Amino acid sequence: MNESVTILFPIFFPILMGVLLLVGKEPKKKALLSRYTGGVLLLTALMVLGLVWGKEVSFTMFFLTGRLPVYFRVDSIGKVFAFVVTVVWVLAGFFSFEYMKAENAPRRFFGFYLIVYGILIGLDFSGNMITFYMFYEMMTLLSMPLVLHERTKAAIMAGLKYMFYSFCGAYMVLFGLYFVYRYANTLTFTAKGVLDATLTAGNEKLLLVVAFFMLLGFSVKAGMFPFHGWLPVAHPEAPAPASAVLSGVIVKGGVLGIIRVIFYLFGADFLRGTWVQTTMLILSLVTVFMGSMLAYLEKGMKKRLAYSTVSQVSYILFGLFLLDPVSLTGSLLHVVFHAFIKCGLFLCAGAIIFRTGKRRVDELTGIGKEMPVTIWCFTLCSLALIGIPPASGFISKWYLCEGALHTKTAVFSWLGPVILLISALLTAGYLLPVTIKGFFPGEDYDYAALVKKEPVKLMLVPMVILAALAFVLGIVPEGLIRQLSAIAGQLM
Amino acid sequence: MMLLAAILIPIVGGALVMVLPFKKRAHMAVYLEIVVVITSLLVGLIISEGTTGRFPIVKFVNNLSLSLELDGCGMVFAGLVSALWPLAMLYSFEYMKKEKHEKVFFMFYTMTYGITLGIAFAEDMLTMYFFYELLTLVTVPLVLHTLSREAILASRKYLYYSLGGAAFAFIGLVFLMIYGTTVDFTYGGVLTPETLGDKTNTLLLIYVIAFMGFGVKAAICPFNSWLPQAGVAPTPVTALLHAVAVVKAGAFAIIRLTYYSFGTDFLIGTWAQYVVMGVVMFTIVYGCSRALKETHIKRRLAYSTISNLSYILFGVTIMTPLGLAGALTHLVFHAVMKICSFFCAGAIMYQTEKHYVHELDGLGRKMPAVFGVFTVSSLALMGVPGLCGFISKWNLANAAVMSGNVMACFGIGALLISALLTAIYMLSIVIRAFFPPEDFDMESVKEYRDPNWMMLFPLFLFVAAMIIFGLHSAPIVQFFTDISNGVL
Amino acid sequence: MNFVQNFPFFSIILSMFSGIVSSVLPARAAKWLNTILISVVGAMSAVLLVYLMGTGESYVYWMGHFPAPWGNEIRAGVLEAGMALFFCVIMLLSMTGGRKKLLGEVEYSKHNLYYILVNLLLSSLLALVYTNDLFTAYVFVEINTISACGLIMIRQNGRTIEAAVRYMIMSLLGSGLFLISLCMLYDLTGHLLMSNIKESVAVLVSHHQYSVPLMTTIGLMCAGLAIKSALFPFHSWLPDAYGYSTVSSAAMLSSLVSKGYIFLLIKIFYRVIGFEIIAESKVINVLFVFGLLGMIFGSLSAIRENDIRRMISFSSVAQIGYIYMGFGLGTESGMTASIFHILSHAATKSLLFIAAIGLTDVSKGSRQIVDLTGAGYRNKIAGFAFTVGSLSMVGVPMFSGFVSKLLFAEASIGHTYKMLPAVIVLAISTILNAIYFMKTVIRIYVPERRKDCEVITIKNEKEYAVTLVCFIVLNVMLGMLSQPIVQWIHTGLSMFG
Amino acid sequence: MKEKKNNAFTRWFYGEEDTLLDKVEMKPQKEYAPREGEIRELMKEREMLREQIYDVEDNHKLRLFHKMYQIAAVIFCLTLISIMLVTVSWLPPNGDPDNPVNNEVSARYIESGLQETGAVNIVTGMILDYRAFDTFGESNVLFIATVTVLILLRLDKEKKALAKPGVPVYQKPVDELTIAKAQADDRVYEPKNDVILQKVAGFLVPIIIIFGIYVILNGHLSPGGGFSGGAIIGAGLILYLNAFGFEKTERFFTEKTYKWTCFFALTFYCLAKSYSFFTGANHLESGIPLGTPGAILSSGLILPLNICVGLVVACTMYAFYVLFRKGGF
Amino acid sequence: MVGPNLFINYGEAVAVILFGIGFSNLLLQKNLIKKIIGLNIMDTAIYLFLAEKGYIAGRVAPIVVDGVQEVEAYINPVPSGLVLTGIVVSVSVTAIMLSLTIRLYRRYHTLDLDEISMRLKKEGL
Repeated sequence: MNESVTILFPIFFPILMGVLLLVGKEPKKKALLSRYTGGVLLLTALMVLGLVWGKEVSFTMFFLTGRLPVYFRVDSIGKVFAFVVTVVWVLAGFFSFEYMKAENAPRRFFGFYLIVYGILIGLDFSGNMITFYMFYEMMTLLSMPLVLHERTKAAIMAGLKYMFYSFCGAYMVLFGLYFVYRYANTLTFTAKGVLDATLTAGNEKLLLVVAFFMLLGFSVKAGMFPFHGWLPVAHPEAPAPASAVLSGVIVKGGVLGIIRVIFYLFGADFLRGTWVQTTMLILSLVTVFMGSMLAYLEKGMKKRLAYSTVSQVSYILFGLFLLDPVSLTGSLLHVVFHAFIKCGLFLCAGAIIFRTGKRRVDELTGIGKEMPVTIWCFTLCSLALIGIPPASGFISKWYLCEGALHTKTAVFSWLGPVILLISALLTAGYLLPVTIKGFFPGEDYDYAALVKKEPVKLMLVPMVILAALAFVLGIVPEGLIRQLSAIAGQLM
Repeated sequence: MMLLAAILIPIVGGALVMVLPFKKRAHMAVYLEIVVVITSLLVGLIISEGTTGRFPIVKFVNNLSLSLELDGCGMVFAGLVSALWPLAMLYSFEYMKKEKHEKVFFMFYTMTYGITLGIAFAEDMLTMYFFYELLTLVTVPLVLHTLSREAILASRKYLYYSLGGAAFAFIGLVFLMIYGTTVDFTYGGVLTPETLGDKTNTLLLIYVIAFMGFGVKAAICPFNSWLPQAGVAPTPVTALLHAVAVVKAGAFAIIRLTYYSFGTDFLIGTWAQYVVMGVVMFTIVYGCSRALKETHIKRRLAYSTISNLSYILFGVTIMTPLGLAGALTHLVFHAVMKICSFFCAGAIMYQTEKHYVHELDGLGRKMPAVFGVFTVSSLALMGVPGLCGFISKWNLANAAVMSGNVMACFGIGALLISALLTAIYMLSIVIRAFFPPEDFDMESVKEYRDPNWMMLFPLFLFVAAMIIFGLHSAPIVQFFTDISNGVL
Repeated sequence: MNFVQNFPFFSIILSMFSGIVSSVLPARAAKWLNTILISVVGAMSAVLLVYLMGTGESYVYWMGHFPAPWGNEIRAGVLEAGMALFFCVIMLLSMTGGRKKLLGEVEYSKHNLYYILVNLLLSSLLALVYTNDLFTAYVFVEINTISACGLIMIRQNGRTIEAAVRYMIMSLLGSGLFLISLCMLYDLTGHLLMSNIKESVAVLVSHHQYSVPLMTTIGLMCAGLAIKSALFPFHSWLPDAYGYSTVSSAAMLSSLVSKGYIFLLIKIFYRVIGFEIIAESKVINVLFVFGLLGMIFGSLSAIRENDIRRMISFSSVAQIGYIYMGFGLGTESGMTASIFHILSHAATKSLLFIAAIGLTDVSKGSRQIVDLTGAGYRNKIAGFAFTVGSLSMVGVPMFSGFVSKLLFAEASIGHTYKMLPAVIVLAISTILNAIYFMKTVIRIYVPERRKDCEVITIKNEKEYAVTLVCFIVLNVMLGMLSQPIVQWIHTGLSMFG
Repeated sequence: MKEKKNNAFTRWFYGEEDTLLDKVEMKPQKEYAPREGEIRELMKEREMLREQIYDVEDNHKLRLFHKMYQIAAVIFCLTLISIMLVTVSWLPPNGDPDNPVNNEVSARYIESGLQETGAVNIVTGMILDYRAFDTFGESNVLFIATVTVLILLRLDKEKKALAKPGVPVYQKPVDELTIAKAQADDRVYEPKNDVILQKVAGFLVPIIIIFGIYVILNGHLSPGGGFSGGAIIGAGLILYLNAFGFEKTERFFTEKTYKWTCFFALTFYCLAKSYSFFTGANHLESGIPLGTPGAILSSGLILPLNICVGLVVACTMYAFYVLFRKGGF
Repeated sequence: MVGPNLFINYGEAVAVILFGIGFSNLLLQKNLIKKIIGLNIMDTAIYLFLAEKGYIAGRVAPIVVDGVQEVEAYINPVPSGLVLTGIVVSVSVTAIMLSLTIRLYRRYHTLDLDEISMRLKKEGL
């Protein structure tokens, strides 16, 4: 018991700190602010890593009502996500110290940044659906200030929209939750589902509808097709670190939700081969294609990245909905990789904006000359995202396609991979131009006006680390793959 | 006996306000606060002693009499009212500083307390009807208080609607007198097959009529337009009466009607149930969508009250013990949430004279306490887990699912849609207040401050209540469940 | 024979005699005589009531040396005595309440004539209440009509005289029908005394003789009295008559005169035709329908009205509709409800009239509701009284109107297929009442500081204030202590049977 | 973004617009509530409407209505008549001695009426003794009728002494001028000092009055009685007045005379009857001798009552006429 | 429908026809004088009715001459009494109606009731 209490620390410590930061006084020097935040981030990171490396522990806080405990548990999936979150968060955080100097009211940003961090950890470690839902909604609410941080009219509308979509999803989930509560004897996450066969007998149809609603609800957060609307609006408006963590991690909150629903509440067998699976697969594939297509058409840098997030996350969803161990492994891999990659990309874009203020792709001719390191990181990440071996993206996509191919789902087994490939091409189409234009501006580019605009170390380092991770994990993936496939195995 | 005392103390005390010569305003404040607190304590004492016996006051025409008794439902309502009133009183002392002829106001305000208690303690339909009508009459002057043209029109409308509704409720009362074995409230209803004879359909019709009649006070859909208009009243009134006492009295009356007079065994599964449930579900969505369009703060809150009241009624129309439990939960919790948000709105108006949502930009920076509380209450209204709104919603939906009634399942849908809309119309206020567009100059709002403790104290208490109920509601929910199983 | 039993006879003769005497008295003496008379009669009726409650049975009283069926006779039961008492109380209060206006509105030299009218009105009411002879009833109905006409046009302006003409025409039609039906009834039965008629009617019905003329006769009789008591389609005279005559006349007309006819109708139902026969006949269905129509249309036209007193008058059309609706149910309980409503409406309506006059006085005599703005502050007691009256009319618990509403609803539910229409219409008309009365109440409490209007306080109008207070008390009593009253009505009806 | 599509679907597709969100905030709604003046306006309009309805001349609807009204009137009349006729057709046959009408009541009146009342004329006996209460009522009807006519037509001179101080007087008593005017009309329209009329009247009036007195006194012996006799006397008085004008009549008949005569007559009537009622009801012996049937002084109270009624009726008739003519004696 | 005695009761028939006429006149005429005439027709019709009712074939008025006191001798006295009373009532009522008419005529110089009420509305009194 006593050591299981430790779960609470990484959750509530940053929240507490963030709140203190918000209500507290404006510090004299900006530096103080960043030191404080950095300290808290690192401390929490250490705790999290401690938990991640530690053994599975669980802790029941108290009962909301009747049979509704607030219950935390560190399980394998949770560990993975917590790890990803921590890495991305810390790095983006350090990036933001520099970045936020330009912005106003950094205190508010950091405060919410910390709080959301704690909440994400809580989300990952929450041991039953109620707790999960609780943190899910808090995540929505408290990450909203990050989105509308700049407080332009557009930003505020974007924030509202983000909130609106997320709640829309959340309530769909809640709707399902009521029914699950009716037909399950507990809401605690247990592999292979919690449904009580005696209760469900005869109500399968209803439960399928319910499952459909819950999946749809979470997929809103994951920006799946018809509910992708908020993503491309929210990202460009948010400050770069914010959008980095948004598409890097918060979007994954939806993914985690879907994993929980499929494998921990209903159980894969319950859904396999039903119309729910089919619809979901179709939707995810549509999103994959549409996302990359839109990204290809898009000119705004961050918006393009946002669209790419849309499509990439749907890769993950596709893998999940295939309900197949291999593809599940692929999805989990892609969760990790995409988190790093996309975070890196956004940071790069942020750096560019921070230094040059250029927000559109076609302004970026010759940018490679001005800030080579940044663009190198960008390039590496792009390659990884496209899935060019040996970069990391390749591995995950490989597993996804393999999984798709030896599932029994008639059409998707070949349609899926095809679409994945097409979208990979599109990805190349919308990411590489930046690099190419950046490095090879063409002869009419006058080198006279060239000035080095390389950002400071504090910004470079996170980018570099992320890019490195994105690339290196592709080269030495065995350990990770072993871990994840093990998880996938015990879920099916 | 104590019941009667509890009813009479505020009525008499309130009436005395006009008579007693007060040197200073503060004296009156103290006096009134004492009256109210004494009553609340008395009520608390009664409740703590548990259910009481029957206490007849006057005998009307044959077999009808005014008589008081305290049972479970009564406990809930009485407890709720008695808990809220002193705080509201405290708040209103500060608020009413700016209003004219406040003596009259406080007189009626205090008397209303007694009459609401009367509704809670009513032992049979007639007594409840009696106090119900009186409630209308006593509250009209409060709506009328500002005596502006809007106030007059509003109070007129309020009167017409309430009295008209009462007229139809009256029909139900009479039918119960004739066909019921007794007019007293008995859990599970007073109708028995032999008294019923072949009149089943007629009685169902009458039930619907009476439901609508009482529903007028609970602002169900066709009859809700009085509530937003009544928002012209001073905020303590809008908050306490039109978010709690009066409208809850309507809901409470419907609970009595459904569970204690007609009886769920008689109603469940009949067309009547579906009709009323449909109406209620419609109201849930309707209220929210209107609130979305409304830009006057109090009216927006009033519309949200409309939809939330229908949550309660939705729980009632499920017509299972669980449903009643859910209804009672929301009855109490919504009272806390809504009175809190209304008080915030009132505080804003009081401090800034601003009445419309689009005027609130940036105020959150200047009045953090008020808007913080407002945020919490709106989150609670949305039903964010960890706050009490979630619990009541959970109970309601749970009851709906457990009832296995298909329409009820759609009702859950209605609940969630309205929750979504609630999120929009509440949070859009919050965001405006805290995150004004960056071109907004804070100079324009710099002289605004948080109100003083008399206003803030109730607010913080409410927030505490919301969080406590939200995080640890097991015992109170247990209590409600006992009531709804007819244990109390 | 107990001396108390002479009281009905005494009260009738006394009132007549004082009427005769007033013709030679100066106005002030006439006033005192009138007041004393009413109080004495009231006292006697009270004593009689107590006595009858004690004995518990009614008795007949020869008017002359000859027993029925040869001589006239009067009959006193609990109900009659109670009614007499109630009428006296109402009349006394109305007179005191309206006296000031009377001074203002009627030329002083004709006051004693006014008091003659009042005394004879009282006598006719008493006779209608007590009589046991149909033809006597007819004669006194005429006295009632004429004195009512006099009361209407004692305040002489165009309106009142026109109203008086209309009233006379209507009530003459009524009495014509009444008389001819009376003659036919006499022709069928050969009697004029109620009890004997009842016997022979019972015989006729049991032998199925003369069924057609009997029914038409009953129909004509009801029609006649309905016309006289301004049932819905025949109410055209009512608003002007009540609305423009001097206030105490209006109060008495609305609360006593029409009620006298209605009470006579009740007597006819019970003592002449026999209630079973009535209940089976189609006549009461007609009454029922017209009652319902009256309830609705009376209120509707009241809503349309801008003049406060006309509004109140229209509302009495609606209230009379209630009463006939109660008759139309054709059940004992329906009758009880109607009788209770007679009382409660009499109490309330005269209260309303008198309060209304107080309100108009402080609004420069304008009767437009719009001009009454804030009158409730200028004349507090009147405002309060008006509010009470309105609440009672709307049927708010604790006032008399509620109980009668309750009784009506209860009665109507006893009936199989008249149930729903009755109940629904009851509710609707309640709403309508609420609309126009509450509108007025709110209006009179809207503050509008009008310097040009005089302000009346209780000090400078003691008599008026006292009257209103009495009325309010009466109202609340009827509302709260209705149990004994209903009991009394039951016993009275059983004595009728 | 320049290439923003303005097609709604594409915008939604690009996630750039939300149907709901644009409507979250709206402009403040306008206040409702008609003003005081508007209400008055409404009232005005309504009044004008009423006037139009009552405007008889140029209103085709109204004319049509009148036509319909007449037709409806005829129809109504016919229906009423037919109903009554049907009723009549079921009534017991006319003149049949064994109708229900001819029962013990009339039998007793006829057989023992003479002994019990002492009146030879059974009808008089009946109305003044058996059913005296009705008759008393009837004379009260007459009395109250005159009172009403007085209220309506009597023109009073203003009496300042009686007008209360401090009482607002909305209704002024008629002033001298109106009265003078009424008398002027009277002088114009009514015959004055017509010789023929005066001669004839001088010859007829005494006879008429004597005949009237005879009728009254023999009320209990022969057809007639107080009412008819009184009417005759009244007619005589009216004739006299017409012939000789007010100044002559006022010498012996003024309002005072009228008032006191009526008063005493009715008082006597009232007291006498109450006496007999009281004694009758309490089964006491009323010590009034019935006398020998057929004699003038017989049948107990009937004769004096007849005289009273006669006086009352005579005065009333005369009073009616005078009031109609010039509103005052 | 129609009963047996219609033609035997021709007197009553006439009476009720008159009654109907009078009634309708009183109710529906606009002219006050005509109304009053209608009133009188109506009353008279009633007296006729009563007289017819009182009559018994071949009997004389109920005045005892030379002491004959058999029921067979005389007609029924009651209706005659009623007629007497009725006449008085109708006389007084007529007087009142007439005086009212006079007042109205003095004021408005018309006898048409509707026109009078129109004038009243115009006065707005």
